[in-house]
This record gives sequence, C-alpha cells and structure tokens, in this order.
Amino acid sequence: MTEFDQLYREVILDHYKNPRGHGVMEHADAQAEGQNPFCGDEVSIYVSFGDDGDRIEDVKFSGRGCAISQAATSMLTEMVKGRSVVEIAELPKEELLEEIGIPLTPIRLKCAILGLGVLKVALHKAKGTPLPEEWAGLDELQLT
Amino acid sequence: MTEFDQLYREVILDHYKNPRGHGVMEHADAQAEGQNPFCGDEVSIYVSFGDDGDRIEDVKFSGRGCAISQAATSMLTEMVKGRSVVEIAELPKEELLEEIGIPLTPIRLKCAILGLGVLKVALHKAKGTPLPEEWAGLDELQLT
Amino acid sequence: MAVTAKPKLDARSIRADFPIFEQQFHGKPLSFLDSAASAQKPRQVLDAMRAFYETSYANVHRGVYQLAERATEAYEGARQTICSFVNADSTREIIFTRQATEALNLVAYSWGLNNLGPGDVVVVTELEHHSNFVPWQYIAGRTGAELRLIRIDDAGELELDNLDELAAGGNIKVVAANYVSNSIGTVNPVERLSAWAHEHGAIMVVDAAQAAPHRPVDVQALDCDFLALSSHKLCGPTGVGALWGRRELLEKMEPFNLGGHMIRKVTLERTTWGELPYKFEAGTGPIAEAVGFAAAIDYIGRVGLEAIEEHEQTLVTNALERMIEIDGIVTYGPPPERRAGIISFNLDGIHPHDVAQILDLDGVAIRAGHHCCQPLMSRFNVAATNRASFYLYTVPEEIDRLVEGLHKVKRMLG
Amino acid sequence: MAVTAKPKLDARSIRADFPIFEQQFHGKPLSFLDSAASAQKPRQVLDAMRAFYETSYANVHRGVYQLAERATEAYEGARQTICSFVNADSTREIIFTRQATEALNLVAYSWGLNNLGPGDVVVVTELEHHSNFVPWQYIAGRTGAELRLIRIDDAGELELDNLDELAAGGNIKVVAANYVSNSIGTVNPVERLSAWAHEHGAIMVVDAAQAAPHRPVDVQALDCDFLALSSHKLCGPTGVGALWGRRELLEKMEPFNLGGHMIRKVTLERTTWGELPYKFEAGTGPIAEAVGFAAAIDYIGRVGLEAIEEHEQTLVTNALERMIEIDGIVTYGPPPERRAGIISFNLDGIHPHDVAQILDLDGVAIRAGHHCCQPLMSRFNVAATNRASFYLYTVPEEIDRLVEGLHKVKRMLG
Ligand SMILES: Cc1ncc(COP(=O)(O)O)c(C=O)c1O
Ligand SMILES: Cc1ncc(COP(=O)(O)O)c(C=O)c1O
Repeated sequence: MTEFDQLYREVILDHYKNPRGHGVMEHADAQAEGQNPFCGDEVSIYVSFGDDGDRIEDVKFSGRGCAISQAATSMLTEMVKGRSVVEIAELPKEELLEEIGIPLTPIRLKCAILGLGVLKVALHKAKGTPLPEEWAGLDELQLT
Repeated sequence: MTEFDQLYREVILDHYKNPRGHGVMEHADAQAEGQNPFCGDEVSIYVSFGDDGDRIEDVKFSGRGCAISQAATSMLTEMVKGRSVVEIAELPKEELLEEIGIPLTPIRLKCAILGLGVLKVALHKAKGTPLPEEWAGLDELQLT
Repeated sequence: MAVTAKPKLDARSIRADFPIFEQQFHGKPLSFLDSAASAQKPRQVLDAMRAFYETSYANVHRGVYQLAERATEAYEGARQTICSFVNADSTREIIFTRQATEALNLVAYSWGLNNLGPGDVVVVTELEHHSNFVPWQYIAGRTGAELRLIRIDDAGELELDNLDELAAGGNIKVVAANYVSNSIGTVNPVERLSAWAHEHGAIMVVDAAQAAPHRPVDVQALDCDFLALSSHKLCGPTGVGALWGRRELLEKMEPFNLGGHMIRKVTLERTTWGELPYKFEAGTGPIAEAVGFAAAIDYIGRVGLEAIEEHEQTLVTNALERMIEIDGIVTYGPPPERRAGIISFNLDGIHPHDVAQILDLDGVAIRAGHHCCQPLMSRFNVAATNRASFYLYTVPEEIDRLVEGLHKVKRMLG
Repeated sequence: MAVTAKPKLDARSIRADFPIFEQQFHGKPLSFLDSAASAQKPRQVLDAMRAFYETSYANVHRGVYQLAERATEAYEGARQTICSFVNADSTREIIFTRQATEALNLVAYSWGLNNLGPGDVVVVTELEHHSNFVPWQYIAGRTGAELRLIRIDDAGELELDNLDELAAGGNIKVVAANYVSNSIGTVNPVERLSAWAHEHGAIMVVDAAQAAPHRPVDVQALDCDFLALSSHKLCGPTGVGALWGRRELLEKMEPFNLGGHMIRKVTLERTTWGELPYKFEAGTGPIAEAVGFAAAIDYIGRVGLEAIEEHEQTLVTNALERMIEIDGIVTYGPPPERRAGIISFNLDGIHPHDVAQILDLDGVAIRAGHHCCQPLMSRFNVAATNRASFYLYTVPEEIDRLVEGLHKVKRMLG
C-alpha cells in the first residue's frame, strides 16, 4: 500500500466526498462551534436528544476542513447516534481514531479530533457533563 | 619584550605606583565625577583655572581604578596643566593614547580614557565647552 | 546605485551549499518550497557558528581575557554587518533581538506604552503578519488608542486612495506595515507610507522580515523610523533577529527587557540605563547566533540581493503562468513584478491541508494554513491557503514538480 | 532520590569533549575559569545542532510536510527534556525564552504589571543578579509597588532572622531570589523562602540560571511558582533559556510578547490567546537552540549533577585553602559546603582588571568586574571583584595555575 493509499484510504475518501450528517439543525438541543487554532478550520456541531434527554438522537455538523477532519466528523456522527450523553462525554478519542484507522502525525491528529471536541463542548454546555481540559477552550471564539 | 612588559611598561607602573595629581581639591573651579559602566570604576576630577579663566592651572583626581586607568589619569594631569580650556575640551583621545603608548583592547581603552572623559565633562559644566556625544553621560550618576 | 551588468545566479551550484538537499524524502529528493516560513542554512553559516564555538566562545563585553575579547569582536562585528546590510548610520542603532517579532514588540512596548493614549490612532495594514498586528492591537488596547486598517484591493495591494479618510478624527501616531507580505508576496510602497506617516507626525515601523531575504533593504531610502529583521528567514540561524531604530527615538525610549548588560548603575533606589544599543539588550545576547546571522548576510550578499530578486521573479512568473492553467485554481496577490517569490493559492474545493499533505508524499514541501495572517484570510474569505515560496536555492524543476503534484491532487480529491 | 554509590567524575576525559581546549592562548593551554559567565560547549551539543540543521530543519508547528514534523518533534522533545530536568508536571509549563533574563522579565511584566499596585511589596535579595533585580525594580516603579531587600551577612548568606520585619506595613506579593549567587556562589535556602512567600500569599520566583548547571533543580521540592534557566550556562548554546511556571498562574496571566504562534484567533476587533505554552511564545522560536539546550541537558545528565556538584566542591575547598594563604587576599562568600564552584576575591590594593589581565597573559581566564551584582558590590563596599569559577571540565592543575598567577600578580603590582 502506498503512503497515499494509507492516508486517504477508501473509507476516508468516501466520508469526505459524501459526508454523513452534514448540515445545520434548526432547533438543536445542544450546539457548539469550535476551531483548530493551528489551521483556522471551524466546525459547528448540532445535537438533538431523545425524549428521555439522555440519549443522542441525531447529530449534524457544518463548517469546512480538510479531508481528514471532514471524514472524521462524518464518521463521528454515525458513531455516536443512539448512544447515551454520558457515554459520549467520556468517549476516549482512541475509539474514534481506531475507526479512522490511518496513521496520523500530531498535526493531523488535531484535524481528526476537532469534531469530537466540539461535540463534547456542546454536551457540556447543554448537560453539564464534565469537560476534561484537553477539550476546553475550543469554543472560546464564539464571541468574536 | 614580553606581553606583560608591553602592557605594564615601566612608565605605566611608575604612574600607577606614584600617581601625579592624586587627591582632592577643596575649592575647585570645575569638577565632575564619572564612571566606567563596564567595570564600575569611578573617577572624580578637580580643576582650577588660571586668573584669566582660560587656562588650566591645576588638575587633581581621586577614585579607584585599574593600573591602566590610574596611570592614564595621572599622565593626563601632567599633560593638560597650563594648556587652554578650549584646547583640552577638543583634545583628541589619540594624544593621550600615544602618551600611554601600549596596545589596548577595546575594553581596556575604556579604562584609559575615563579620566579624559570626566575632565571634558568638568570643563563642559564649568565653561560650556562643547561635549561631543562620545563623552556624554559619564556623569549621569552623580544623583544616585 | 550604479548600473551594473545583469546579475546572474546559479541556483544549482548554490543548492550544493545546503546539506538539507542531500537526503531524500519519501524516496524522492526534497523540493523545499517553504522558505517564506524559514530558509534552509548553507554550510558556510553552520561552519561559522561551529568555528566560533570551537575557538572563540565566551560571554561578551565584560571579560578582560583574550577569549572574551575575541567573542566580543565577533559579536560586535556581526552588528556592523547588519548595520551595513540595512544601510544604517551607526551600530548604536542596531539592537539584537530574538527575531522580528520581538523587535516589533520592543517598539510597541517601549515606544507605544509611553507615547500612546486615548484619541491616538495606530494604523496597520490588512496584509500584516500577526507579529506586526497583535502587538499594536494589544498596546493600543492597553493605552486606549485606536487601531485602524489600511485595506487591500482584490489583487492584494494596499488601497492608498483613501488614506486621508483613515486619518480623519484621530491623531495618527504609528504607521506599521510590512515591506513584503509573507502570505501573498506583495511588495508594499513603504516610502510612500513613511512620507504619509511623517506628514502626520507619526512614526513609521517597517516589518522587513520577509523583504530582507529577497531584496535590498535600505533604511535611509525607506525613510522609516524602525525596521525589524529575522535571521532565520535569510539563511541564518534561529534565535536571533534585529531591530534598527532611529537614534533620536531610541535614546528617548524607556528600555524593554531589563537585567544584566543594559544598565549603567544599579542601586536599591534607582537604576540608570546603559548606552545604545546595550540599553535594549538585557542579559546574555544571542552571541553565536549573531555570528551566524552575519555569516548568512555575507552569504546572500555574495550571491547578490538583486540577483536573488531577479531569480525569484523568473520563477514566480513561470510558476504563475503554469498554475493558472490548472482548472479551479485561485491565486492571490499582485502581478509578478510587484511581488516576491511567494504564491498563495487554493484549489477549488480542496482543503490546503490535503494539498500540502499529498504534495509532501512526493517530496514537495509547501505550507498550508493562515500564514499568521488571519485578517488577510478574512479579507479573502478563506480559512487558509496553500503557499509555495521560492528562494535562491530553488531550481526550475521544482516548479514542474509542484505543478505535477497539483494535478495529482486534483485527480485524487477533486 | 535513591541512595546510589558515590558519583565520580573524570574531568580529564570530559575535557576532551570540549574543542575549545585544543588551542593555546599566549602560547599556553587555556584555563577557562569563567564558566559562571558562560560555559564552554561539548562536541555532543555542537553535533546535535548541526545534525538538526542538516537533516531536520524547518519552521515548526504549522507545517504539514515531513520536514516540519521532524523539526516540531525535535523542538517539542527538547521541551520534554527541560520538563523532566526541572521535574515539572507538564510540558505546558515550560516556556522557551531567550535566556533567564527574559524569563524573569516575562514574569515581571506579565504577572507584575497586572497584579502589583501601591501598598504592594516586592522582595528581592541583596545577592541578586541585575536580571532578577532590575525588572522588579522597574515594574514596581511603574505600578507604585515598593521594592525591599533581604540583606546578607558578612559571609554573603541571607539574613533570614528579620524576615517578618521586612514584611511589616506592606502587602508582600512577590519574593524573588536566585538559587545560587553568580557572584559569590552562595546556595540560598529557596525552600524556606518559598514557604515564607506563600505564608504571605506571595509568589516565589526563582532565578536558577546559576544553580541549574551545578546541582539538581526540582521545582516540586523548591515549591516555587516560577523558575528561570539559561542554556548557555550549562554547556548549551546561546539564544535560548526557559521559564517554568505554575500552570494555574500562567493560565491567568496576560501574554508578554505578541505575534505569530501565540494566538488562537485574530480579528480587527479582538485577539484571543493560544494554549499554554504557546501563549507566551510569540514568533519563530529558538528552534535549533532548543535542540542544543536539550543535548546539553542530556550531556550534563550523563555526567550526573550530583557528581558535578561534588567535583566542584572538591575544587572549591582546595582552591580556597590555598588562596587564603596569599598575603592580602580577601575572599567573599560562605564555606565550601554551602557554595557552588565560584570564588570571588580581591587582592589588597590591586584592581581586579589588572589581576585578570595578568592572569590572562598566562592563559588563565577569570572574570573581573561587578558580575551584574552592583547591590552586592555596594554591600561589600567594593566596585569589583575577581571571580574564578569551576565546572565539570575544570582540572586540579588549573587551580595551581590560578594560585601561581596570583603570586605573580602580587610580585608585579603589589
Ligand atoms: C512579514 C513577516 N513578519 C513577521 C514575521 C515573523 O517572523 P519571526 O517569527 O521570525 O519573528 C514573519 C515570518 O513569519 C513574516 O513573514
Ligand atoms: C544568578 C544569575 N541570574 C541571571 C543571570 C542572567 O543570565 P542570562 O544573561 O543568561 O539571562 C545570570 C548570568 O549571568 C546569573 O548568574
């Protein structure tokens, strides 16, 4: 397998070209924006909860980013749907990285986990779930 | 000639061990203190003018410094006595350095010309003779 | 300047001076098209620093012993080299800093904190690198002064027609601009801005970090008041830069960093400052780095800045011609004759990170990002661009590789 | 720390790592007894920097291409090395600066300008280097706070009995002290000062520029809030140093220098700051210098700081014993067991410049001056002293040469 094929393997390209969950949600129960300070990419995440309020019913995202960040956020939306808020608030990034399944340098890692971070911020704001400091500050910019 | 002999040649050692014009002048017509910022050495210079006020009658100096600065200031007192204020205000440092007659590195040069600088400041303060900026600021510390 | 025969530059033989090109990346030779971020270093510079450490190293200025004298001579000699390089009047006007950024902060803090207040205006351009933008924004904020922007047109050139509107209702105190834009290569009319600044009684601060590697910089001709440089952009080491400042201004300014070497006398009650330039050089200086900086100036001086500029212009002209043929490409910036060897561009719909990543797999290194110019990115309504930048060691084949690479990116992700 | 077998240090074989000793001065081998001003560099450090420039150089952090990744890895790896070296919790607490002086200015400006005011007191010691004295004096002056001194006794040790008097009638906000005095070698009881500072709700700022080359420095054990280092004093390159700061404090602080790399987002209206440590690292960092700094830490780490300390103590004990036999000599500072490898002295009636100059003619390099410690010089009522300082490459014969040289000085000028 060439390095190209490794990095842009088919599933990544598929999610990149046909992102799942791409769009804006009008009346989201939870919402956050965030950005990757290294490249300036911005992502918005919208969440609706199930009737019990404990479960993620739907997730959408908008914003622009590189193939890795778009594909990773697209995969993320599929991954979290139907799972409990608490579970996702605690989801280790490794689970997402495994799903992505490509070798990432530190700088591309930041692309890959941006969407997850913004999702965690959204849950934190709506539900008060804990936000480990690794993820803090992503949404600091909403005022500007 | 060894390097030592060059640097500490007899006349230097003589002026160092038996400085001419060393002391304080009670009622000086002109006076200044100055210091070498690189080593912290301080020199005070006292001048009395002849009756016409245009000539340097006597010069004394106090303060402590290295052999080069002490010897140079001692030589300076001999060199300027009887000469006109204007002439000394304009005296190029080269004239003193020639008299000293030893090879000086940049840092030792500052030692050698400290006394001359302070003398020029004293004349400037008493007589308003011009003070090229090379010599300015030597006495800035008298307030501290 | 006298009219001389056309300068020539042999990029291939220059390239042999740079050890970095001796290795392969991903099995391919390196096309380093990111010199605007930082240039590679020739052996001559590395040798000069090594020799300095091995034979002449000691702390400078106060040592009486021979080694300290040698080190001082080398350090002050480097200052002289920089002084001549920017055509300054005196080495007292040359202050060693960590880089251009610190040079600009020095001016913003030391001049700005004490001279700005409510009603005052600081003017910067929309083209600025954050290093000549954020310090002014911050110090303006602290002092109550206002920050205003000289806007650019769609070609990335300063809009100078409405300068007087910009001046309305405020007291212009500082005009700060880069000489060459690191993002899109625009060469700015600094002389004209200096004249305008001085008409208003303002100081003119020039960020020459990106200009100095590529074209002669002459503080007299620019008629500015401060000018900032970085060594690492012109083939010198990291860790050193310089500020040139007009002596009358430097003399009236408070110091910035405080500590050893910059004082005249310290007592509990009061400290007095040393002479220029030491007043602004607290602590042990970037001694070996200054030696390397001077060696780099000598190196590019031997090649000739006019020759470098011409070489880059040929490359840019050629590259632009070929790049605009790529379907869906957008390039930013002015025509080749008014820009340095820098091309910013986007491939429609493809994120710069992906472009840079795929090029890298073929050994072609370009930059993708906001290039520390977020206000400019906002102006062009993008989050990031790709940037290819050329320097004296760039050879024409590297442009072939860049263009081929871009076609490949389109095939893969388009 | 585990009890280990007695550390040993073979100064002669260490010396062979330092190219500077391969040449002669005035026809004699070099006795470099001025390491307290700046240490010489081993081949290992010079090699590490050269290899970095030749194979891995690019600007760090934002580059997507491989070379930039390598450079970033090396730079961040160096941060990790420093983090372990001072036993910090996290690399986020390690900020690269130009040297200790800038590290101390960063704290004085960034913390001090925003936290000090009238009624507040900054306490420094009479032993301070200007770099940990003048910034506090200046910022205290700007903010209306008061500067007070912890005095020393005749042996050059801090007088801690009347600390509470010192605190009377003021609100102590900062206590700043060096860990080892560069002038007379005193090792200060920093733990005790930290405890006292914290009792009063003050921050404890430690200048470890002179300690770190000679003994283990552990920010947890010292329980301080900020600690400053310089690379060049511990066999690393010039142009780089580091500040360690307690995260909670760093997070609340305003940035110091502003510009590229330290921002999160820049707009005309407002700029937000990046994460630690980048918030405090504006502009292109001292990249290769950081790599050299880490290589130096590795080098002295392999020798062992305990071994270095013991080696220096043996030298100091021996040197002091022989020096005090010289007629008319005055030495300053505490007994060998409470000092680093530094001896300050005066030969009655002979100016230090002359002493150093005559020693230099025999290839013995010592320093003569105020050592950037004018308040201390005032305390001892001298304008200057001679200072001989030892390091890991110092061999016993150099002490013989020093003592012989001093006898010669006395014969010549006494
Ligand atoms: C125009 C311009 N200004 C300032 C800088 C900042 O340079 P440095 O990071 O060396 O301070 C750069 C480099 O990126 C630049 O291109
Ligand atoms: C105790 C102490 N503090 C601070 C400094 C300043 O170090 P630098 O000039 O590397 O900032 C020194 C070095 O002279 C020192 O010995």
